Formats: sequence, C-alpha cells, structure tokens
Amino acid sequence: MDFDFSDDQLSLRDMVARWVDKAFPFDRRHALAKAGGAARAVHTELAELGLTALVIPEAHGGMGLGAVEAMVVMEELGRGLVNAPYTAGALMSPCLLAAAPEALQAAWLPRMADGSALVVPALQEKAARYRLNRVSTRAEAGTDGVWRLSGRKSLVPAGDEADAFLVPARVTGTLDDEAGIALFLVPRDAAGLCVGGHPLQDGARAAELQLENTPATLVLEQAWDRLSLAQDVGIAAIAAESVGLMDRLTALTVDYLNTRKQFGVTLATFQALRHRIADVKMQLELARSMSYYATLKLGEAGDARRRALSQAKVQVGQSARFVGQQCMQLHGGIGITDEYLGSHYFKRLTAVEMQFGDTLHHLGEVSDRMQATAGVFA
Amino acid sequence: MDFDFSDDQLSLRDMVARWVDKAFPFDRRHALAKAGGAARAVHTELAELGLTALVIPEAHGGMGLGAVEAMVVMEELGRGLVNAPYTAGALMSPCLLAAAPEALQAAWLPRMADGSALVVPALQEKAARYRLNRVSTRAEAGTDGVWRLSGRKSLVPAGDEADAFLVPARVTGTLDDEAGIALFLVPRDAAGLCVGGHPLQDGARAAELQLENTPATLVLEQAWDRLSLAQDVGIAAIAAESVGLMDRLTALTVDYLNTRKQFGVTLATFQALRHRIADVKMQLELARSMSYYATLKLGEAGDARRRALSQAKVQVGQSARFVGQQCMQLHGGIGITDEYLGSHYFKRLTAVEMQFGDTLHHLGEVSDRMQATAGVFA
Amino acid sequence: MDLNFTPEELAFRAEVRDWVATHLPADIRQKVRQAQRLHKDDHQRWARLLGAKGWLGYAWPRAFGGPGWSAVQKHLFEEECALADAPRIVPFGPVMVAPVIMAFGTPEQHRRFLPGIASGDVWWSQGYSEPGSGSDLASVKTRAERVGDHYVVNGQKTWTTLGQYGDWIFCLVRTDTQCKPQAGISFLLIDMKSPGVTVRPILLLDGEHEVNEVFFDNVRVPAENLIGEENKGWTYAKYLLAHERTNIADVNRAKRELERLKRIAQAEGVYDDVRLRDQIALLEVDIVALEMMVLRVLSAEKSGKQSLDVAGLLKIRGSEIQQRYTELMMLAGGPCTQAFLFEAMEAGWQGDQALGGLFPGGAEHCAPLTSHYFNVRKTTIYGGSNEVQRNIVAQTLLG
Amino acid sequence: MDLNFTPEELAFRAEVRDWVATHLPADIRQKVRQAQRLHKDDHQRWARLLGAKGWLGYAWPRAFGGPGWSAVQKHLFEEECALADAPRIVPFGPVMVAPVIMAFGTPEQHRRFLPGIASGDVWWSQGYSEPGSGSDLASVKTRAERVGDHYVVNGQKTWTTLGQYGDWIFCLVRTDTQCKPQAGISFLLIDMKSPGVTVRPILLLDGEHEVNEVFFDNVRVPAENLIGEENKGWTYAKYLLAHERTNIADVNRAKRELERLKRIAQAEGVYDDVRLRDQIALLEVDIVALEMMVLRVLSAEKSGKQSLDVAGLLKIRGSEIQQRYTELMMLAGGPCTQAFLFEAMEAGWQGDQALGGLFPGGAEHCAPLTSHYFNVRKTTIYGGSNEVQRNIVAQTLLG
Repeated sequence: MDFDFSDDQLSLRDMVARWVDKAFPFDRRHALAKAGGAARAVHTELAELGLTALVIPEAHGGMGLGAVEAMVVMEELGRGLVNAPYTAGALMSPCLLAAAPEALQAAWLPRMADGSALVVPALQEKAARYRLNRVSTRAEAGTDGVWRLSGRKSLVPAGDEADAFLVPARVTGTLDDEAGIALFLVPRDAAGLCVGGHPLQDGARAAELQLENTPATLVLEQAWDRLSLAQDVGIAAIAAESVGLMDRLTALTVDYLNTRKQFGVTLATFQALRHRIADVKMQLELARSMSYYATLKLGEAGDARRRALSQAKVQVGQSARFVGQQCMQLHGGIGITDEYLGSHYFKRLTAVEMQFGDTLHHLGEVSDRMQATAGVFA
Repeated sequence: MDFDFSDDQLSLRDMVARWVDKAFPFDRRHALAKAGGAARAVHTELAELGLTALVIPEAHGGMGLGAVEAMVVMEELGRGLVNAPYTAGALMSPCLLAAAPEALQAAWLPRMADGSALVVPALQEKAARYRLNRVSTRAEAGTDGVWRLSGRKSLVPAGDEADAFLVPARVTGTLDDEAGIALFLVPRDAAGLCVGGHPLQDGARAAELQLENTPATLVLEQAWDRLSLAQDVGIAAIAAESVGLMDRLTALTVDYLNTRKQFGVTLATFQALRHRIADVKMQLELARSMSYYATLKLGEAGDARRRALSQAKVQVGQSARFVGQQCMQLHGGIGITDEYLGSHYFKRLTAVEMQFGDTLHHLGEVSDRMQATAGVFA
Repeated sequence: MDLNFTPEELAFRAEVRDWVATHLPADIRQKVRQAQRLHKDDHQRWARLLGAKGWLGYAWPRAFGGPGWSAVQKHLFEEECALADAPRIVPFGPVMVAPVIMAFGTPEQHRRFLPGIASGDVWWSQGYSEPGSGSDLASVKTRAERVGDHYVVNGQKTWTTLGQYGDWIFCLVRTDTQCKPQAGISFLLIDMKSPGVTVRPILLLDGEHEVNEVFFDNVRVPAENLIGEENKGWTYAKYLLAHERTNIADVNRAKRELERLKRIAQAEGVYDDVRLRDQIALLEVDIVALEMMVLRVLSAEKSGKQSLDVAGLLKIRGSEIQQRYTELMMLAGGPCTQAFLFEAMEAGWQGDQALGGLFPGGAEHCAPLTSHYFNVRKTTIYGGSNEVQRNIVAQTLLG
Repeated sequence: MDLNFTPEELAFRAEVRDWVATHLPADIRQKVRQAQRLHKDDHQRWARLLGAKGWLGYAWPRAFGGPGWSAVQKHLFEEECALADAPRIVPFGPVMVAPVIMAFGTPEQHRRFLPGIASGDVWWSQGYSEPGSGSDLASVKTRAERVGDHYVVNGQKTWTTLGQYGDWIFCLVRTDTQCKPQAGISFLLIDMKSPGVTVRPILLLDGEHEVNEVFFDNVRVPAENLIGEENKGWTYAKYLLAHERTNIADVNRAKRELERLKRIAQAEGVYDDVRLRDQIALLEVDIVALEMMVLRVLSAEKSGKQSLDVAGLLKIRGSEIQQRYTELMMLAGGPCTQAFLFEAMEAGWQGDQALGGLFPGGAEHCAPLTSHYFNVRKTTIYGGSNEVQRNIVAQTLLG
C-alpha cells in the first residue's frame, strides 16, 4: 500500500509539465479550439516526447509502461488543458489492439508508438447513449472472406484526423447482446466510409462515421470483455485528467480570490467564499483518491474492475460538476468569459462527466454490482 | 388568487396561539413526553377550545369549517410543538366518517366534536411501509351478518387512549389491490382486540393493534378513494404543522446566533452561518408555499389532488430535514441536548418526514403522475 | 384563501393569450421554442408589436401611457408570453430605465425619452457594472466632469448585455470623488452614437456575443441628460434595482422549459429511466414551490395587507432552477450534446442534415443544449450574485 | 504505486484478526453489532483485554510499553477491531492524555499515570469544553489558583463524554487572567474522587446519558499533577488535538455500518427499491473515496516523502458519512423506527416480544435506528465543528 510515485514517474510528470509550459500556452490552446479543434499536430508533438509509445509493448516499439504512468501523463495533460486524442489514441487503442492477431499488432502498433499513425476507437452509437453493448452496426463476412461493416458511429475522437478506427460491430445476437460483438479495424480511406468531422464543446474535435459495406479487418471476434476493459482504461484516463483539470482550476480560483477586491477587501476575506473553496478542495481530493483507485484497479478481474471504475466515475463526475460550477461562481463575471482560461477548464470538466457514461449511468452500474461488503479491500 | 387569511381565520390562529402560550409551555410538553406521550388530556383541552369540532359538519355538532382553518390550527400546533392526536382524531377521522352511513355519523361525530370520543384511523401495517393499498388485515362477514377483522395495525396515533379505531381491511382481492378494501369502525373494547401502547421518538404516543376475529362496524365498502383522501388530509395537516415547527425553530436559531458569542463576537457575525440561515429561510418559505398548495388542492379530483399532495410532501420532507439538521448544527452542542426546546422540534420534524410516506416515496408518486405540463395551474 | 384566479383575471388572461397567439410571428416563436439564437430584428419586431398594442411598457401606470395593470395582471401577461414562446422583453428600456425616468425625470425628459421606449423604437443599454465593480456597485469609477452645459465622460462599463444594439445607455457615473462612494454618483443618459463611445464585444464561454464592454473617451453629454440631482444617482440606482426584481424568479419560463425538458427526455428515450425521471420530478416540485412563492408575493401586493419580502429568495431559487433545467436538458440530451456547431444556434439550421447528414446531434433539439447550460451560469452571478442575495436575506433575519 | 498491502502487513492483519476473533467477548460483540447500549463494564472488559495484550495503547511507542506500530499497522488494527464489531476504544486515556503525558510529563508522571492507562484500569475523562467555549476553546474560564503546593480549582467543564465513569480528568485551567487567552492556560490532571468534584448528567436528544457537566468547587489538586510548565497548557492542548486526529475519519466503522445498512434494507424488503438503493450506492462511493483518502495519508506517513495535510477534510467527510448512514438506516427501517422504547437499546431486549408481542419495530435491528440518527448529530459539532474545519482547510489554501 503505497501511493508514492517512483522517480521515473516523477520525471515523466516533469517532462509533460515542461512541455505544457513551453509549448502549450493558453493562446495556442484557444486558437486550436477556435479553429475547430484539430489536434493532430499536438498528437505529433506528444509522440516526439515519446508519450504515444507509453503503454505500447516494447516488442512493438513502445515503452511498455503501465496504468500508473498513463495516469501521471493524463493528470498533466489535464492540468495543461491539452486537447489531444491521447486517451483514445495512445491508451484505449493500444489496449484494444493488444487482443489483435500478432500481424495486425505488428502492422499498427509501431506506427502508433512513433505517432505516424493515429488509431482511435469508435465506440459510441448515438442511440446507445452510454450502453457500450448496444451495438447496431452490423458486420457480415462476404463470400470473399472479407468482413464488411454497415452502420454509424458518433463522436469518434479526432475522427477526421485519424488514420484508422477500431469499430465494434455486431456479428450475431440482438441489439444489446454482449456476445456477438466483434471488433474491427477500418482505415480511414476504406471504401464506403464517410467521415464528417465537427468541433466539440470542450474545444476538441470528433467525427461521425457512416459505414456502408465498408471492408474491415477483424481484430477480435468475441470483443465484449476487451471493449469493456478499453472503456475502463478510458475512464481511468479521464479521471486522472479531471484531477489535473480541477487542481489547476482550483489554483486559478484561489489566486482570483486572493487578488480580486470588492468592498475594499479581497474576496478571500469572505467566510462564505472561504468555506466554498474548502468544499471545492474536498471534492478535488476525493476525486484524486478515486482516480488513484481507478488506475490501481484496472488490473482486476471483470466485475471487480467494473465496479471500481464505475465507483470512480461517480465520484469524479460529481466532483467535476461541483468544482467546475463553483469555481465559475467564485470568479463572478470574468469566469464565464471566453477569453478567460478558467471557463475552458469548466467546459472540459463538463464534457468529462458525460464521457463514457454520466454520473447517473455509473451510479446504476455501482448499484447493480453492490455486494454485502464494500470498501477498497472489500 | 388570494393567500390572505380572513379575519375569522386570524382569530382562530390567535386563539390557538394564546392557548399554547398559556397552557402548553415547554416544561409541560417535556413532562408529557417523558411520561410516555399520553395526550388525551391535551385533546380534551383542544376540545374545550372547540377545535375538535372544527371540520365536523354543523349538523353533527361541529363547526363545519374547511381545510384552510385546519391549516391555520395545524401551523399553530406545530409552532407550539403540541403533541396531540389532532391530525388523526380531528381531521382524518371526520374525513373518513363523512362517508359512513348517516346513523354511524350521528353516533360518533357529535361526541368527536365535543371531545368526549377520540376516534383515530389505523392505516399503517408494518410490512406495507408507505403503501396505503397494501392491506393484509382481513375482514369476513359471518353468518350472523357481523363483520370480523383479523390482522395487525401499527403506529396507531394515541392508540391506547382512543375510544375507537377506523380500520381498513381487505374483503376481496390480493395484497395490493385498491379495490376490495373496506373501512370499519372498531371500538377499543371490542372482543379480540389487543392494544399495546408505546411512546414515539417525537414524544407522542402510538399503539400496535392486534385484531383476532374482532367484530366491527362497516363504514364504507369500497373505501380506497376515501382512504387516499383522508391520508392526503393528513399530509396537508402535517405540512402545515411542519411550517409551524420550522418557523419556530428558525426563530430560536436566529435568537441563538444573535446571542451566543465565540471568539468575542456573536455567531451572527460569521458569514458562513449567515448564509446557512438564509438557506434555512429558503426551505421554510418553500415549505410554507407548498403547505398552502397542499391545503388548497385538497378539493381537487383524485389524481390531480394526489399529485399535488405528493409534490407538497416532497418539498416539506426536504425542508423539514434541512431545516431540522441545519438548525441543530447552528446551535452547536446545546442544540442536541434533551433539556433544550430546539432538539424536540428537530425530533418532530424528523418524524414528520416519515409520516404518510417519506420523501423518496412521494417522489415516486410525483414521478408516476408526471404530465407534459406542470405548475400550479398546469 | 383561494388558489383560483377571479373571473376577471381569467378573462384578462384569455385576452392576452389570444392576442399573443395572433400576433407573435411564427418564425420568432419557433426560434424561442428551439432555444435558438435571436437577433436584433427578432427582439425589435416583437417589441414593436407589443409597443403598438401598448403592452411593451406593460408595468407602466396609465399616467405614462401604460396599461395600469395590477400585479396579478402583469404576472399573467408574463406567463402567457412565456407559454407562447415569445422572446423575453429586453428589459433595459421599458423595465429598467423607464421607471427611473418616470419617477425622477423632468416632464421634458418624460416627453423626450418615454415614447421611444414605449414603442420599442429606441434600444436602451445598461451602464452599471465596471471592471472593478461586480457586487460592489457603488465603486463606480467612470468619471463625468461638468464643463459648461455638458458633462465630459471618461471610463468604462462592462457586461453591457446586447449593448451592440444600443441607441442609448443609462449610466452610473462619478461626479464627486471627494466623498463616500455612494454619495458622488450621478445617473446619466448617454446617446451611444456620441463621439468617443466604443462598444467592444465580450464573448462568453458559450461562444456567443451577448455582452459588451462600453468605453467612454471624452464623451460630451448635454447636462439636460442628467436624471434628478447631481450626486443623487445612487438613490435612483437602488430604485431601479428594486424594480428589476419584478419577474426575478422567471417561473413562467421555468414552467415552459420543464415542458421542453420532458419533450427532450421523451425524444431521447430516457423519460422512463427512473434515475433521470426522478430528477425531473424533483425539479417539477421545485418549480411548483417557486410558483407558489411568486403567487404569494402577488397576493400580498394585491391585498396590501401583509408585506412579503422574499425578493432575495426568488432571485436565488429562480436562478438555481434555470441552471438546473439546462443541466438536466443537457444530461437528457446525452453525449451527443457535446458536439458543437455554432450554426446550430441559428434558425434554419438543418439539424441532422448538416455535415452531409452526419451531424451527431440528431434531433435539432439537442444541438444548443450544452451551450445553454454554459450560458446560464451567469444567472447566479448577475443581478446581485446569489452570495449577495444571501447576505440580504440573512440581514432581514439577523439584523 | 501499489494498492496492495505488503505480505508483512497482511500477516499483521491476520494476527490481529485472529486475536480479536478469539478474545472479543461474544456478548459485547453482539451489542455492537445490534448498535445497543454499552455500559461501563462492557467498555472496561474490552479495554482490559486489550491492555493485557499490550494493545490498548496501540499507538504508543515501544519506549512507553506500546507496540510501536507503524501508521499502516495502527490502521489495520483499527479496521480489524471495527470489522469484528469491537467497541470503540474510549480514547480519553490511551489516545488523548497519554501522548501528552509522554511528551510533556516528568518521568515520575510517566510512572504514575501511564500503567493505569495502558492496562485499562483507570478511566480518564476530558475537561476541555466549558459552557462559554465551544469552538472557541481558548476562552477557558475554570480557574486554578496556586496555593502552596496545591492548585485550588473552581469552575465548570461540560460535554464530558462518559465522565460519569471517570476516575481522573485532564483539564485545561486558567492560571493567569492577565494575559492573552491562550497564554494563561495550564494542563492539570485531577482525581475525580477529590472533594468538590461533582458530575451531573446531560441527556442528549436521544434520551441517552452520554455526556456530563463536571463542576469544580474549591478542588485541591497537588501541584505535581501539573503537566509541563504553568501557563503553557495551550501548547499541550494543541498537541493533544493533533493526536486526536488519528482515525478521525473512522472509515473502518463506516465500512462496517454500510454493511449493516444493507442488511437492514434487505430485511425490510427495500434493498431492491432503486430509489433507496441508489442512495446506498452513493454512500458506498463516498466511503470508498474516504477510505482511499485515509490510505493516502497512511502512505504519506509511511514513506515520509510527501506530507498530506487533509485532517480537516477527513473530519468533515467522516462525520458527514456517519450522519448519512444513520439517516439511511432510519429511512430503510421505515416508519416503525419512529417507535421509541428506551429498553430497546439494551442487550437482552426481546424485540418483537416486548409489549406482549406488540412492539411495532419488528425485527430488533429497527429499534435503535432513529436514536442513532439523533445521536450522531453531534459528530459534525464536536472535535472542532465542521465549520471550524472548513476555516482551517480554507486557511491552508488561501492563507
């Protein structure tokens, strides 16, 4: 039981933080968002730092590091408000591809590691909302032995900048069956694939994919467990990102309270506001605790992992909403302007709560999985 | 649209308030509670004031007044923390008996009006929790034409001080069927009736009734609608009582904040506490608003009345909990002592939330009855 | 005690309902119903229609050409407008500055300014807040120096809502720096076309241009544009703020938006999800309670028997409810509300047809939901922040 | 980073678990499990068993006869005791005054006082709060005047938990009235059997006798009972409060009570009611998050690498969670928890058999639920109210 970071992990954190300081100031971030959220260039810079190789096995040109390192990177990307498809492209996709045939791994992972290829999962179907198992996209094996996919995927991260997509599609079963979902790889230039990119509220970019008899390579036939794991990897990643976001937004708010004067004194002299910032700190530390929990539970077996990750998402979702809203309120008018850094942290925190299932959704997941005992070592 | 009280209503309020001031000081209330909560003597005093006659028709010796007058009385009884079986004996039972055969009304209502008889409803079955329709007590008509009841009722208000009980029992149907519930009158000295009285957490008194082939008089054969109405009368009554309770507890807390010194200044100088009392005031006024709503909606038809009363109970339940808990907190240690008046308001507010359905129960009722439009005039 | 409106009140309501149904332009109604972007022309068309009917200054007394409605009638008018998906009346002219002009202006000022406000022809803006003054309104720094028969104004106002459309602006300006902050303030009406007035947009976090900074650089303002006495402006400012409180809870719109929330939840297939539905049910209770509180205020005004000072509570609760329904709409809309298309705020936007049929927002109703959630973060900050309101409420209780 | 305990830590946990399972008397365990009333004998039997094992002073260093456990070991010990339904260790002796005696007492005082604390034979009480001092602890008024080789003590302490059983009491007393409040306080140990000491019960709102007033009327206390220097008591008091923070979150007991809440909900047939169940699920998340926060503190103490000052947060959250689980237990228990039988708090109470079989509470678990809900209202007030804790948290952030 040890929550210290190793020296290597601390160096990793410093490296990311230094890059943010140097290369990702607010005006760059703001300009990228205004321009529609394209972030491939940022992804490339992260690749140059070696970060896209982080969790890819050494055998495939990666660094073979683990969930804790991913958490460290995500916290710093959050603190720096970096909108890059890192969770999708550098953490979730390698997790999904780890279950692929060796040749497919060899074909893609090294290029993903060096940043020359960006592969992102396309897990969301609009009508499914947060049900990962509600897959209506169909896959059929043609007489030529080629799988072809038809259907539609939404909110695919950096979709119109990616080189390929990891697409779950239904081979058998009814709409919600967990069995019968297979995972495919579809290059962006595949026939019958239409990609429509659009900006997101948080300043990033996503795309809608329309597949019509689009040829695809099979990654994994019974993909449900792996999809669930990859989404949990995503949850842990954005939990860590949220901690970074909240940490920095809280710091901004503390600075503001200590600077802004009303009625001749700083806002920090008002007890009601002092207690509010104490409540913000509470939510931040609870979320940080559950971010650690999420990351350290990723290695557990199915249901124990699922329960833990949903518990974490419930806490992070509540914290993100509270910290975001209260820090806006504590800033007054300046906080809700587009030119102020803080409002963009709030917007990203809003998006985080709705990514991979909102708070009510994950509360349902926790509720469905409750056992007699509970706790970290239950 | 008019929320002013008439002069008669204001006089009624003053009369009750004067009686509380003169005859029901805290030490009397405290002593009654300590002695087990018996309140028949208090009921008799309210009868002497004419209050037990309030809603009973003039034809039966009552004053024939309505829901607004009942609300006025209940607010004052709440403000005075009066634990008498007024809601049960003077408001709900007359409502139930209004559907009885004329002879039965003539036999009981005049004596209820003058306080010589106390008749209370026995609506609660333990396993039913808050489901009024879950009636497992059985009624069977013997060959002698006499109905006999068997079953058990819980938490019957002032049960071991009452003269008779109004008891719902199942004639036909399965456990939860609304049809098939009839209402009976059972005198306390009926054969096969065992009454076990006990104190309540709020200082009042209730009883457990055990009925074994107990002979009973039929009040109403299809009693469901009337039972539901009577419970809604009860909800409106305790909503008004809660307003009185909260009003007084808030005033006590305001006094305390303006008196108690810490760090050389009164507590009222601390902004965090000032904001808390503002939040208390908010909950009080929302509850007061919904108490009016509850009372003024009692005359509406079935589902509209039900929805309104449940909406009111949700608000009052939330307010009662918040105001009770926060006023305790604002008092610090003194607030939670038995010798301090305020703690008894808190205890009654706790009981109110769990009477006739707690907040979650009524939220379910509201949710089940939602319509496209909402609002006071929806 | 009676929850019902009188027959007269009901007849009045029916009259308003009929008139609004007949006169509110369908395109404007559709924009409001879809919560899309309103432009100057939309606001002004509706204002002029109301103006022609004599209802733009709906709270004005008859003496000044208003309809002389009772508090209940004003409420019913507001409710009918909200339920019919009419745009909010832009308040700066008819609701805010007009009562000040009526109460403290000269007959000449009445003649000069009120007709343009009543007709909807002249667009007024508000010049209260400054960069250094948020809740601390009296710390006005914008300077007005008397030079002959003019004031020369220098300084900056901010958070000027829809100021980009403004013809005139009413301002708190400092005319005396040697006294207590409140004592040296004057209330000045300034033609925004005067040389030296610059309006600069402030984008809010939803990306919309709703508020502005207004700069004054040696702006010459005729002395006859001063309202009341010099250095007495704080009195007039407080009078205005008290009038601003009307309809502060905005419960009529909340009722309308609750209906919309239910429509969205149904369309998205989550109306029967007990978790979300319970949140909607709780909000429904909140809104009914707020409406009852508003009705209690109206009743008290009507009878004059008992005063009911709950303005602070109405502001707090009304703004919290606004924030809550937009939050629930966003959550009901689901993940696709996180797509951001600036065009989606415009009428005529084709929803699902955008992006070659690939916009993820699906039904049009989802597109603006997150923007709206962002937009209403302001409601707990402006008009006296909810923290300031709590101070006021506590003051009435604790002294 | 590693969420797992080391093999050594796990072995330690197993040892504690075995020992507690073997030694905790079944009747005491049953009372704790049913949340019934514990009497002096219950507390003391368990204290003496722990004392005999050398574990009553489980946080003591070896130098003073303690086990010298690490922070993690202390946590595991607390957790195992909680999970086994052991009573809380009454903290006033072993957890509160002992560290002060060790740190600031003389060798003679060590010899005289520590053995009785370690063995569980001597019952200590706390004399901090006074009627006029709640959160403002330094406003101590109880006077101790030096007369020869004695102090003569006059005044009153209050909120003295379980003081009715006390053999000794440690008190903050005022020995100098001419200086700043903090500067004139001394730390005095007083034999409660001394003439002039009177203990008077305060009933709390649940009707239980848990706290007391303690009056001092010309009580003569030998000067050798002074800890450290005269007028330096405030320093020792703060040292004690810092030590009191150990286990302040009480998350181990919360885990246990969550389990009990689920048992109650199941027994009452509402475990599958989604509305209540969601509330339990939310509480489960709260408890896991609190436990992780506690573990982070332990890890920081273990490595010494990074300090983690979240004591205020732990107090706030821990107490809120205590209040919440008792509230949910009451709500899960349903309307029959509103029945009040004082006897129901006693072991041996026959539950459904009381009142001739007519007690409505049904299953025994329901009887004390409302009393417990009432009882724990204190947790957000005592030990530095949650408002004071928020002041402290804000201070670390804002200065």
